[in-house]
Amino acid sequence: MNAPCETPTRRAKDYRSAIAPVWCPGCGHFAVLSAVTKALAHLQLGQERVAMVSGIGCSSRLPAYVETYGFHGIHGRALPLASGLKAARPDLTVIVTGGDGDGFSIGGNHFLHACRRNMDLTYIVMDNAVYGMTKGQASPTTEADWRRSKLTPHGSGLRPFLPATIAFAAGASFIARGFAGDPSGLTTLLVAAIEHPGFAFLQVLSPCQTFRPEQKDWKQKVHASTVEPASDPIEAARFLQSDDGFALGVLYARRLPVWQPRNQVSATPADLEAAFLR
Amino acid sequence: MNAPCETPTRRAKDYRSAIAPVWCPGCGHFAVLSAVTKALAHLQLGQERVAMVSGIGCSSRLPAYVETYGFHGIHGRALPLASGLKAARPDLTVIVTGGDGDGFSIGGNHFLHACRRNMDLTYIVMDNAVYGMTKGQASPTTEADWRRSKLTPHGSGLRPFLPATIAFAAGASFIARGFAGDPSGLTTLLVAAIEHPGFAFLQVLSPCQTFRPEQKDWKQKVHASTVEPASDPIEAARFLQSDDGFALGVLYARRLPVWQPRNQVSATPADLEAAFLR
Amino acid sequence: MNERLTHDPGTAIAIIGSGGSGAVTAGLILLAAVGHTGYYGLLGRSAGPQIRGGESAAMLRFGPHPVECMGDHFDLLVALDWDTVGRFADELPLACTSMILTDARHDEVPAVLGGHGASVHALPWRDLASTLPEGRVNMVALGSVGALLGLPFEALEAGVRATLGEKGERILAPSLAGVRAGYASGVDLGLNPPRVSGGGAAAPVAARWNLSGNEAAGLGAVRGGVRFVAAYPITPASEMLEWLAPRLELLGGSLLQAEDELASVNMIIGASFGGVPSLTATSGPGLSLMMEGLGLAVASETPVVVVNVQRGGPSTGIPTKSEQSDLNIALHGLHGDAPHLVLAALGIRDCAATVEWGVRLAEHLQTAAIVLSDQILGQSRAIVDPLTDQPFGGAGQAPLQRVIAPLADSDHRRYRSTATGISPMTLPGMPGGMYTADGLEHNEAGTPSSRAADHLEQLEKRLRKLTDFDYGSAWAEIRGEGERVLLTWGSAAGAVFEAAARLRAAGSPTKAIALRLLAPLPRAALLDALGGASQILVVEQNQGAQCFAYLHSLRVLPGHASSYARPGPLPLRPGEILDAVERDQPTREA
Amino acid sequence: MNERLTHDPGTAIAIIGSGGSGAVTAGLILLAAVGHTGYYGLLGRSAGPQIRGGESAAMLRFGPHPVECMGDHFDLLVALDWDTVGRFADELPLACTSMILTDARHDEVPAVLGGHGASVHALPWRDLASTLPEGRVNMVALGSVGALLGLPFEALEAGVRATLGEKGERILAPSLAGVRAGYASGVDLGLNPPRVSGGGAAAPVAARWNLSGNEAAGLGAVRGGVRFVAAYPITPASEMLEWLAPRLELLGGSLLQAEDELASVNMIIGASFGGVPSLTATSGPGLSLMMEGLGLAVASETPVVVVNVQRGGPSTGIPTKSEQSDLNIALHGLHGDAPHLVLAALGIRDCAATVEWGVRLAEHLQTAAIVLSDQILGQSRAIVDPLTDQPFGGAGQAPLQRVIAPLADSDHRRYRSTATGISPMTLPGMPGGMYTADGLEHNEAGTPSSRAADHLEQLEKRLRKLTDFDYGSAWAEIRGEGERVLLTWGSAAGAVFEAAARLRAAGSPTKAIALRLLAPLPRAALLDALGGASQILVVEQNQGAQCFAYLHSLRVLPGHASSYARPGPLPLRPGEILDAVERDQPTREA
Ligand SMILES: Cc1ncc(C[n+]2csc(CCOP(=O)(O)OP(=O)(O)O)c2C)c(N)n1
Ligand SMILES: Cc1ncc(C[n+]2csc(CCOP(=O)(O)OP(=O)(O)O)c2C)c(N)n1
Ligand code: SF4
Ligand code: SF4
Ligand SMILES: [Mg+2]
Ligand SMILES: [Mg+2]
Repeated sequence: MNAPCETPTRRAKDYRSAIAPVWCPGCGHFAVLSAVTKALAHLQLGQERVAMVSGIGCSSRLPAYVETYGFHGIHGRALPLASGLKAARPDLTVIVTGGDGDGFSIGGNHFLHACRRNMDLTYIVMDNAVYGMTKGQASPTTEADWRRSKLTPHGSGLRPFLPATIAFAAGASFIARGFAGDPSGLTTLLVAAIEHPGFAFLQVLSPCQTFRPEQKDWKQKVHASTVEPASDPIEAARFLQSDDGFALGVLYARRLPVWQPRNQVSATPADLEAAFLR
Repeated sequence: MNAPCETPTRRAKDYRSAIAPVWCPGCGHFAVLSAVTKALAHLQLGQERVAMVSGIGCSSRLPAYVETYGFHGIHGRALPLASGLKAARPDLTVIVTGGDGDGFSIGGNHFLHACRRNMDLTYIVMDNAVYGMTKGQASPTTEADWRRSKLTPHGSGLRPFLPATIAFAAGASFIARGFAGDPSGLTTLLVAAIEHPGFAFLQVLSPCQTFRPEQKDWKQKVHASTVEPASDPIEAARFLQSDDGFALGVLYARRLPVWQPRNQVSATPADLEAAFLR
Repeated sequence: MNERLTHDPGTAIAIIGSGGSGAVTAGLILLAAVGHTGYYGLLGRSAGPQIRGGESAAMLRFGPHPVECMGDHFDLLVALDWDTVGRFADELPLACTSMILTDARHDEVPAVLGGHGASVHALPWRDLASTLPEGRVNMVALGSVGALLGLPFEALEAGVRATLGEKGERILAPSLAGVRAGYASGVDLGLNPPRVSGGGAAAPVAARWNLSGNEAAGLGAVRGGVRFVAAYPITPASEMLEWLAPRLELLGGSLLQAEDELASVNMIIGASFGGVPSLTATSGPGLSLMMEGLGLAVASETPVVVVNVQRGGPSTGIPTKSEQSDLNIALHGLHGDAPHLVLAALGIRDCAATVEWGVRLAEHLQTAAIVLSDQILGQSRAIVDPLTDQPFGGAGQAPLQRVIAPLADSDHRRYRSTATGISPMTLPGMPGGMYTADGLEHNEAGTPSSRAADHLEQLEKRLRKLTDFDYGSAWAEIRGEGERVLLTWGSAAGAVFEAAARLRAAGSPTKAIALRLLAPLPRAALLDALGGASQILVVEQNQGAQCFAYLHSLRVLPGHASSYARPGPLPLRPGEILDAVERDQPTREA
Repeated sequence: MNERLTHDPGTAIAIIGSGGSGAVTAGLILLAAVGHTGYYGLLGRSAGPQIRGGESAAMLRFGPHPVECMGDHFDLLVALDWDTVGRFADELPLACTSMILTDARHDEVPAVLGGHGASVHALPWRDLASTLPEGRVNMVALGSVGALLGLPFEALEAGVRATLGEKGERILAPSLAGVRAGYASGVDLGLNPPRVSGGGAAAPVAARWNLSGNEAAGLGAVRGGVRFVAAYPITPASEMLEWLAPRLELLGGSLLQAEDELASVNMIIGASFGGVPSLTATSGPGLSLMMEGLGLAVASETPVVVVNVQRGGPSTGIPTKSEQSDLNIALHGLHGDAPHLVLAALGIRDCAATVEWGVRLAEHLQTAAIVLSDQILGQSRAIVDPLTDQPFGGAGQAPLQRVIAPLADSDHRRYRSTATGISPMTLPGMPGGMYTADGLEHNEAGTPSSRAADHLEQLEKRLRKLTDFDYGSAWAEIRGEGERVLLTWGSAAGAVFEAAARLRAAGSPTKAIALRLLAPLPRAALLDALGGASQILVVEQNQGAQCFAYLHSLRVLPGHASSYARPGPLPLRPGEILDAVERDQPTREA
């Protein structure tokens, strides 16, 4: 089949903007940026039809580095901003990016409700188990006994936040985990997430070179998820109970009703005014 | 064993303040108030050693009706307020009350993090699957197809928030469910929740007479949980997957490390000043 | 005091009862009935914290001219019962000419109401109602009041149908029967009620609207082009949202109930970034939670509108009662230097006009607009003249809307520092217009920058686009002329207009200025309007004299200006403003 | 300009380099070294948005008197490399008398710095460092600068030990070797550097503190009695929290890292309700999120303190740079009528004094206090005199603390309207004192009430307790006398004090007033201090002239007062204030 009019093929680098990242050398977020551009190229999405939305954090700087529309909002509020955009403009591909602090600490409530709402969004959390941008405090995914932040010198003492488990409990319809050290796997997952109709949550293990140098270990720890992407909730619940947090792949995927606005015009404001005449 | 000096026995009505509730006749919250006073009497807690903390909503009015210390705070923030109080005053029994809107919608993030933090608090959510105080909008626990709110005339379309499931995913150490129509069962659960060392979450099905009259059905729907209170996470996860939301009892209870402040004085401000002399 | 009453005071009636007594329903019917008869009218209501079973009261004032505020006292107090009157006795000022109508089987008039010398008349409503199948006391009382006022029965019947029609015949029939019975009994009561001056019908009925301020605000939103709303319920703003939800859908838009106000404000920012004019509505506590988001809208130059329906503050305050105490937060509640728009509706009808204008200004100026309404506007209903097509636009004026960048612009810089300060915008979907909106400081291209020159340029551009814009004459409503000026803002306008009219009628020239646009303040125009005033009194309903202080902060007021500020929850009445004018005089001349 | 320099300008040095070059470390050591020598000093730093690998600069000024601001230009610019200088060239004013020291192997001085006529001197730091094991360029450069300045080597050594001591001998030894090599090379460079006037040591070393404003604020908190802190990290407030976390524990208190600022402010309200003085720290975006909680503290009369370390605004703005643009939100950002305390620290040492005072006032007055600091105070370090025991309390003054109700009070009403407006408080655990704190309006007993009389009584009481309190003389720092007044607030004080001192030294009598207490404004005292001033210039670092407008709002300023307001991110310098004074003169006299 021939395309009616030829559009030039878009390459990954066409999706990269001219702005140089502020990230530290070796930061895992570089791999995520690269995977985003590759996934967009794979899907051949028009640059002007994509919007990248983020909050605040090292990870949240990503939209400026992508040559699409973007919104670098405020800390913790990327999901609502993106939800409003998608509700108003269902025609766009809306991708949300951010960090574990942005998404699970200050933004935790929106995460829960975005999972429930199941709008057709892709949500990438670059999880480094630390607040990078504010120089190394414990985040919700940090181990309870991590003592290198001066704010919590004995460790936070809090049970780590389990992103996949919470997303599942909140009703998310697509849950996946990738690793910045596995760029091609990451690209594949991203493509699947964007293609999923509904809210697709992708946790990316993305080491913080500067404040969590010990995360170099993650290379050894990650492993492919042994199970097929579960679509049965009971099975998924069982799997998540035994999850060590390092299984990579699509962990859960299921088609569920997608929140859609009802954008059909059937009246004018003047029609509404008539009802006041009484 | 004789008490060294006799303290008069406190009765349930001693815990009831003189203020008349603003609740509608028949509101489920009356039963919760009564259960609270009974549980306090059962435990013979000194009135001045108990603090009731709440947010905003019909349910959140409860502290004023209890003759203990209390704080009627702002919408959605009861848990952090109570957490600060408990951190500063570990000697007090701190009981948090509120509604499904207060706790799971605007307050959802604090709910997650309070579960993780596992401070020794009791959290009672009077769940009527509606915003009573603001006259009947859908709450997170409302059925997706409930159409009686003008704000969501086609229903919210959102998957209901599953309080027990979320609490479990977030790491809560005690999860129970009671029913306003079963006052003695409720009192028993409340006593267990208060006695639990750590964060004890008690969901109370508490019908809203005015905006959800159909909740009269709940009397028929509730049933005792058939399983023993699970303390094994795998078992609990399995149980929660099959939960219909109407099983009453302690659903999960486990001893986990409790967040405690380290209140041991070993220096004075002057000692700290000395470190600046350099 | 008597010379003040030369301004037609119309007729003021309070109908009270405990929750469930149907006092408010009776009031709604009466409003519709007077509207049907050709009068203008205003219906306020008072509610307590109870959801059900608390006190309830309907306060109606009607007459041949638009009614913009409650009067100084009620001519008629209709007590369906006395059970909860203690909770709102403050809100029921009576005079010696007032009449109290009560049921013959009721207790005496409670002492809390005492000391005014009003006459008391016991009527057999309850007995009458008991003779009817499903007879209701409120309907019988309504009928007898209608008769006393000299309203035609068809008007009452039309009022019942308009108000209860949706509930079906099973409710309608006994209601009408009750009204009829009361009407019949009332005609020959031999009382001498305060009939409306001028009497009879006044204008063709079809030309009037019957709506609440919250409904009007919703209408203004959609007239302004709003097609996306995200919101979290809160008293007293919820009815605006509930009016909008089904109607936005008919217009091809949508309303999303958010998990909280942090979400709702960010949702509308996202939707507006997508090109759809967007709005949210809230009240004080919710507005507090939106301030960070509004700062983002300002810095990223994304148009959004928040309608803030004020209630008693601070904190949770008095959710069901009115106050004008959120001016400070609306003007100054954003961190950093964050110039934005603040408007205030001057009446129920003006809720529509001002919200529409606010939406259009926000869209055109790419900023956040806060439109202040309040409980007394939002939850009161009025019979008003319909709004014209362009409430504030002259024929020659270009329509106020978003400025979109031409697709051909090869050097598109989203935050270009243009002469007007307005940078043409691109929308997602427009090829070649890609940019990243940002709340971080940035240069013209939108690239984050912490350099002083970029910061200065963007700060000045964001200020300039607001201060250099020509707002025309809609910034205030000005009535009358005189060396004395009563200056006010928002919902206090109604009482101030009436006070000024009464002063003029009494031969004391007085100008009333009600500010609709508060920020940026059209300083030159206001100075001009104030020019040479020998007495200036700034009237508002809050403790802190917030507007008075604000006007001073911009050096608008001369040293002899003074303030009449008093907090809620009682509505401002013209009489107290006249008293304040009198008190002000000697001090100023000393 | 020369006559202005009669005020001892000290010596100003900038050390710059790309991230990782060690510029800031060198600056810290130099500060400690001059402190050891007996000088006062101030060290500012500049950082970009990069976490690592960005630009970095240390700006040091020292001399025989306390150094309270950066000077008009640097005497010495030490460039460890030129890689990132473009990003902060704005922040490096040079004069023709300045010297630029650069490595002999470097490129030419970049053009962005050009046009000042400073002399350039290339030194062989890199070569020297390469001869040493683990030799570091910054240490060698530091040594040569120390020698140039005439600092004793022991002082440098002490500085190295104080700054790097914790890192152990493996770091210490090569660092010292580098400094030593540089020092030896520098002594005979034959240059004529700007040595400190007066020269030599000035005061006994032991009597001084070396601390940052954020550390000082932390100290002030614990001195004021704070034993509970809940907070969420944010630049540039985090270091205050990081200083407090381990130290609160030593004092028997605790710090809780909250999930967000909504949580942190409510946590401290809860802890304070429990009787423990409590505080949080944040910056603009976080403060925005706390406003609803602060309103609750005001309405429920629960003492809490927020230290807001301001950064460039609006929205995310410029997180790493300074500005004084959060005054508006601090004063007016609460919804409803919500009187509270607003204070501002006037310098690094004053961060301790003002936060301590803020805590004590909040406790005593049972309200919320916002203490404003900013990036330039918080993240700069200084050598200062230690704080005395009672920074603002006379011997006769009763200690400011919470007023606790006597246990015996049988008629305890939590919100009793006392003469002072302060209602004695009970704490959980006190038998018979049970009450429910509430943000809903309430009567004296704390029972929710929407009655006008209760609202008025409680509103007035919450205002009265603040306005009737005697704040003594700590409300401002006033220096000098003169018909010209430079009026300022917060961190702008340093530059204003210096500008005023220079004017006085030049024979032009000038008074400087720096406001420490902004709300409630001690109006009478300020009017008194301004009395008869013929020129008043209000100086502040923001776009909107926020303080100037505020002072007008309270009718404190005469018509001829004028404003010098300029946003960040560049620090205010005395010279630009002098220029503004000059520009102001002709206009005023015209
Ligand atoms: C309201 C608010 N609070 C706090 C901050 C400060 N802040 C900026 S980024 C950040 C955390 C970032 O952590 P994360 O989201 O994990 O991103 P990372 O830098 O690790 O990629 C914080 C606390 C802010 N900008 N706004
Ligand atoms: C910040 C803020 N937003 C909204 C509100 C309005 N509001 C008061 S109570 C409530 C919901 C109450 O629902 P729930 O917690 O379920 O309690 P219920 O009344 O059903 O017992 C809302 C939305 C508020 N007080 N504050
Ligand atoms: S601080 Fe950590 S997360 Fe941030 S850019 Fe550096 S390596 Fe990446
Ligand atoms: S509205 Fe519902 S929840 Fe509120 S008091 Fe009435 S019955 Fe109870
Ligand atoms: Mg992170
Ligand atoms: Mg509820």
